[in-house]
Amino acid sequence: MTLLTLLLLVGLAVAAVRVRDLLAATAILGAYSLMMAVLWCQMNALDVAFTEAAVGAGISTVLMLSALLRVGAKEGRRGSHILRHPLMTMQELATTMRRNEARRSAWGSALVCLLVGAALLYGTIDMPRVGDAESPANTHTKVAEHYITKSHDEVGPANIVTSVLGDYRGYDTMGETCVIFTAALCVLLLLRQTGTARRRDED
Amino acid sequence: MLDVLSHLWSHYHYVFYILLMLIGLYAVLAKGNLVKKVIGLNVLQTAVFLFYISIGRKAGGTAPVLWEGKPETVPYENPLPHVLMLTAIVVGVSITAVALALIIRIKRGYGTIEEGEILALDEADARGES
Amino acid sequence: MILAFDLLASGPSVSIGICLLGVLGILATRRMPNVREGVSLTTAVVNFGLVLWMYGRFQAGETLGSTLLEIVPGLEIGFRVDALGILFALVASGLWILNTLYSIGYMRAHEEPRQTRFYSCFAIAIAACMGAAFSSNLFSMFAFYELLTICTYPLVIHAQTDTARAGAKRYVTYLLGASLCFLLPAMFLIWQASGAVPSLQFAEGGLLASSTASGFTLGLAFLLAVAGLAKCGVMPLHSWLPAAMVAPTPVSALLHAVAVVKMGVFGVCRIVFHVFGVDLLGRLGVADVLLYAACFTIVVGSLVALVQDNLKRRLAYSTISQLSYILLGVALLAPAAGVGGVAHIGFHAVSKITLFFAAGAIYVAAHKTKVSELDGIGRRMPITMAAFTIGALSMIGLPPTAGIVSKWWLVRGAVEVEQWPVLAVLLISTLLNAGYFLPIVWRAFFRPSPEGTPSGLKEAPLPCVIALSGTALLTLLCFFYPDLFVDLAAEVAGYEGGRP
Amino acid sequence: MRTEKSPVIRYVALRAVPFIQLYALYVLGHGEDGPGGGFQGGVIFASSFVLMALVYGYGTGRKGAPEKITDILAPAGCVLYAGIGLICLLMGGAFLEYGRLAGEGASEAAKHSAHHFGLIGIEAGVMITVTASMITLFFEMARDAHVDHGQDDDDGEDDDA
Amino acid sequence: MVAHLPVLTIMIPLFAGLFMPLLGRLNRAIVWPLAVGALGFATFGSIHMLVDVATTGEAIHYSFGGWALPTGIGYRVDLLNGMVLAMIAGAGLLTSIWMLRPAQKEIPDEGRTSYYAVFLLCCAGFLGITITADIFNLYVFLEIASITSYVLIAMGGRRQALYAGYSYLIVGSIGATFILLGIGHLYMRTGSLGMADILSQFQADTSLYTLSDVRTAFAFFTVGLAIKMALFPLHGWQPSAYTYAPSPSSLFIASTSTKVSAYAFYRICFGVFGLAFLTDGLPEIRQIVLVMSSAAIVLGPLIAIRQGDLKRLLAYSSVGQIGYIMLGVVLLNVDGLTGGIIHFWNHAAAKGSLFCVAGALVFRTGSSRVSDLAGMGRRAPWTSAVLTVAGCSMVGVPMTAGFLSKWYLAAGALEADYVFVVPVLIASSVFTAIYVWRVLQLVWFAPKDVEPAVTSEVPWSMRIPALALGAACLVFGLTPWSVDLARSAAVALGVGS
Repeated sequence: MTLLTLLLLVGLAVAAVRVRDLLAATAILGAYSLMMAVLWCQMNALDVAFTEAAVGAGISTVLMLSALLRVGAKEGRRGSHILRHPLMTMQELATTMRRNEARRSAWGSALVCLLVGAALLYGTIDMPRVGDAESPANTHTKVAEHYITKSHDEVGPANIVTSVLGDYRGYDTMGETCVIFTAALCVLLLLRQTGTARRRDED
Repeated sequence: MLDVLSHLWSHYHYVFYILLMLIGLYAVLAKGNLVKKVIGLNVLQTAVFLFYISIGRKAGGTAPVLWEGKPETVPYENPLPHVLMLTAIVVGVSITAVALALIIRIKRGYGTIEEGEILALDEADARGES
Repeated sequence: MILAFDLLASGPSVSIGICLLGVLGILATRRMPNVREGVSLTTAVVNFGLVLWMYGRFQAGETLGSTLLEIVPGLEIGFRVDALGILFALVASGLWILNTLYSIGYMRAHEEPRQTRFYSCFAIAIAACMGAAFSSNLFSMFAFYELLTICTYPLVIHAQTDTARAGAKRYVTYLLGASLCFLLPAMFLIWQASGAVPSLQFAEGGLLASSTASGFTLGLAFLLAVAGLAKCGVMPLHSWLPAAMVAPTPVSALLHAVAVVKMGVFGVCRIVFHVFGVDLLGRLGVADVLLYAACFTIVVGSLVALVQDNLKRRLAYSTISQLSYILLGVALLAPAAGVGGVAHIGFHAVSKITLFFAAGAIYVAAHKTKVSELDGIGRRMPITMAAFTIGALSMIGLPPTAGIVSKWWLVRGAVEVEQWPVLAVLLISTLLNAGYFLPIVWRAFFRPSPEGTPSGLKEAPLPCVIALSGTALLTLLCFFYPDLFVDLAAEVAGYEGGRP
Repeated sequence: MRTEKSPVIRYVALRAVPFIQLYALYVLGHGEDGPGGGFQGGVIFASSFVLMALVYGYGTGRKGAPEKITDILAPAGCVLYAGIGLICLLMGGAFLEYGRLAGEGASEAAKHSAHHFGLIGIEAGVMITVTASMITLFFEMARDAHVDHGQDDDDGEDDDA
Repeated sequence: MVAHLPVLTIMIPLFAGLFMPLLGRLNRAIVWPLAVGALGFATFGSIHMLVDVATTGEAIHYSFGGWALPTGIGYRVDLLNGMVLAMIAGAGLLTSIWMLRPAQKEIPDEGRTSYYAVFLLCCAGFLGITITADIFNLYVFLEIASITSYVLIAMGGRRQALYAGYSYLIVGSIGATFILLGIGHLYMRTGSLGMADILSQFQADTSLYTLSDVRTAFAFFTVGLAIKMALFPLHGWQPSAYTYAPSPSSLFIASTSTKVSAYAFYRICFGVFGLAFLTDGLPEIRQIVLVMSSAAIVLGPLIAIRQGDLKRLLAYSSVGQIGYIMLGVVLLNVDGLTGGIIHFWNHAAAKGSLFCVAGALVFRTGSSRVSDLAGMGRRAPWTSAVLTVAGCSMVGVPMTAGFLSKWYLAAGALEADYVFVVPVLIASSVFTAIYVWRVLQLVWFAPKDVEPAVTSEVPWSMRIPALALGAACLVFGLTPWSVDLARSAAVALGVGS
């Protein structure tokens, strides 16, 4: 069952990346997130599922759609330049751009992805199996074990995730709250402006 | 060969997270459209979530909510990865929001959200100055 | 009592402090040229007085100096007065007085701009010389060595014309480049090789005398250090010196005949005597490289000087050649030759500054810069040309001038270690020196003036004349009373034999 | 966003908003015993305003959650969270040591309820910040979208030409 | 309250950042004093802790919510991160003083309050990364710092700033995701997120080092942090980011941001994986980082020579300077580490001064072209003096701070038998000398007919921080205490002498 969901996820991810219409891609991404939420349910991560559904499939999609309304929803055929050679001057850059840039960046990116993938696959060699109750992560007496066995007495809530989130690791959660506030502040700073800044942009 | 296959099968969660991650990474690196990169970034991040949640799985475990009974008797899932991923999801949406805001401003400033065109405009600017 | 004690410990620091105070005074009085130059002159005199006092104390056997600042263990700014240092300090601070006098005449006659910058940089340069002279370790010497390069840069670029910029660029590229690429790594290697507790302190007989580092490391360090001290003008790192001749003549005179280049050879002496030690260098055999380079420079420098028509350039190449006498004396690793080399620091200084003063005086009074224009100038400027002649004789090494004294010691040293090729080099160079100096004298006194030149005396401004007569007189005095320098040099070189 | 929505949608949306908000509060409170909590509650609460904006237009939606209020609430939630931590600190405990809210030397039971109180407090802080931030994010993104969109059409024509 | 200094040092700037949008709404005049006050407190707190640690010789621990580590989250201040904390807080304080006037000029009125708030949150983020003893907490604060950095950069006046901010966002997020992956791998293997706990597990059983997931974790930490610290060849985002950012942002980010990531790498190496991982576990990683940092050290200044924009020039020089800090890690002896650690301060002082000067140039002329520096020496002698001192420090002139870093790095390199590092350092000094000299000659010896573009000295609010940073270049170069601190920190990391 999980396998099926995972396969579906890969399909949706590929589709989201490949579709040229950005509105469609966003919609697919929303579906992908929803499917993710389903997967989290199957993996007994109810809180994560809830959040993923609300954020990934909900707010994130809405934000993307409203941004797309402002920037246009068509993707061009030009390639990326993120992997440009560090020493390359602007001029050389311009010539490469004219020459088959899309294909070039695709090959470069594929190479990087292969390297990363190989490193990650190498990393799985000695990994404990998924679902191994005896894995170090699940048996650490001061961390996972402690949360499961003691949280009810020490903190109270039946939902262990809430105990850990709000109390044992409450400081992280405060940081997380600050992150979301920071994002709001940053977006405000970038988008809420009167005429002067806008005119400057459009020069 | 058989070893490799059986290893991949037994770790198939990890294989899938790597696959998803590479799809996302590829989109971020290879796509020239700024929004597409953000989509790629989202896929990339969710792939990492999958990795984390997989770490905390216990075969036959139940959700880490004390409904089923005493923790000594019921195999509750490891709650820590869930907590970490809640934080990571929030971080993810924050980054998405900031990226989108930047894209909106870039569109306003450059009139395009294609990386190649932006760089060409920058280059023209640089030439105009010198 | 307390004051005297303090002054003993901090004499060198006070000397630097006086020069820097002078800078402040010059800056403060920049709107009053007379006061400014008075401050300059006073600073020079007070400083020389202090150096003389330190010389007296040193001769009386007292130890002067202290550690001013320890940055980290092993790297410190510290001072100590020893024979080599006091010799260099005496030369630099003494000639600074005459030079200041000369500058006043020269700069006024020329109505040069930016005189405040000129005088203050000059004072900083002397402070750097004092600092380097009295440094008790390689690190402080390096720091003041660099300071000298940096603070003389504004003097070289003084005119700020394109030629001046080009000359200054070459000047700074060579000097900073060499010290960054060679001297700094050399210092680092020496630090590493100096033992379990790294140190850069100069020591009698050599800091590295008991080093356990490999011969390769030590040899490399020595060669890097010598190459890094590019101020000594050894070929092939010499071309900054002619380039720096774009500076006003007082700068060329004091800095490029005395302070800067002497700082270079002074550094080499330090490296040879107090870092590596004669014994160690004898074992390593790397001093020969320096010896060959010095011989090459002596001959080639003189040959190049022979064909220069520009007077200052001819003097510059002569300097390059003469500096290598000092290097040669040191590199022979024979005590007698060492005496000659070290003493030549002082003797060459007084003679060469005379020559530059004369060249500047000719430029100020007659606006002539080329040798070929000097016909009959001796009749119009007899004092200047008489002084020039004395300087030239000293360069060649003829009595009754200073040059012969050091040359005699060099010959003695070369005979002692049976280096016959070196003797030949000395002979050839004497002939060459005569070849490019005597024609000038002959032209000045025995060729008729070109037609159209007004007759009658026309000397340079009085301060210039006083200065150049003074240095010429010193050149003669050094022949009759050479002991001041020779004694100090003998102490440096560890010479214990008899005197002539 | 420019077209008029059908009356059915308008009717349903309007009636749904209070229920969504109520549900959000339920999710917040439920966080102790089951999945849910401040974050999810905040997102759901914010979505009610998003719904209003989608159905009734930008202005109407924004009227329900004016800039002035969200701008103040967004940092206020964080301040509430960190403030609780600071109060614990002032009571003599470590930062965020909820047990201290009951005072020094309190009984186990009192400490337990202090934990409970602290958790509710911080969850409320999270919810306030998340609600206000999400509303801000959405409305800033969607602000005068039609203006920019119009400009976009012009660019499109340029490309064709 | 002293016991709570670790948390207060972070929380006060954070609180100020949270309150600023509220207070700034009431009265805009309060914004600047609030920022200066909050960062002043952070500076006081971090220096107090550093002195405390240095005198007692013991690290300060703090655990949140009263939960012992690794059950809860905690802070730990030792000499190494005490120094980095002081650097961040000090740079933040000076930047906040400095930015009064440039912010008025470069940031639109309506956004200025938020800009200050974002700046404070960024400071808090960097401080949080540095002080934490929990690797996931590190990630959370890393994201606070990153998101704010992206926007601080994008606030530049030109549209290029937006694209620079976006590029940094994309690349930085990839880096952060890699770091998150590294954390995940570590968590899977050890079951813990507390740095000390993970370290003790590794130390108890060094056979863990041979496991593929541990190695992968380290690789991803390395690559992720290398992106964040702009280590060659992953520095692509940095030049444009520094160039187009508004002056206050570039000043703060240039003097702290990349170094915080470099510090994180130190912490990962010594506080999480343990020394033995670099020597026995995966020695190859040492070679790789060595090559990368050597390349950075040489190529950064080399590219900088060709730049015509002062900020871009300084950005490339930063690429080189971060190489020095990373070199310190891989040398793995006391001298090398001393050089690396002392360079946190030395480079912050030098690069801070230089960006103050670049900011002054922008403040007076509106652009940062190198050619506009011509003749500045006459009109703005203080600023030019700061430029001179900091330039000398970059070259490594003796008696300035930069010299000591290079000296110790070279000593460490010889000790570790990486002889080739010495010529690398020399080459980099030479290249640095070339561009510094080019700039200084323009400033002091411009041709007479050039009319200086900088017509007068900058206001005192900008001059004082610049002078303080310039003075720091000299003080760190002349006094032994900063080196002593760094040496004790290096010894405390447990490397053999």
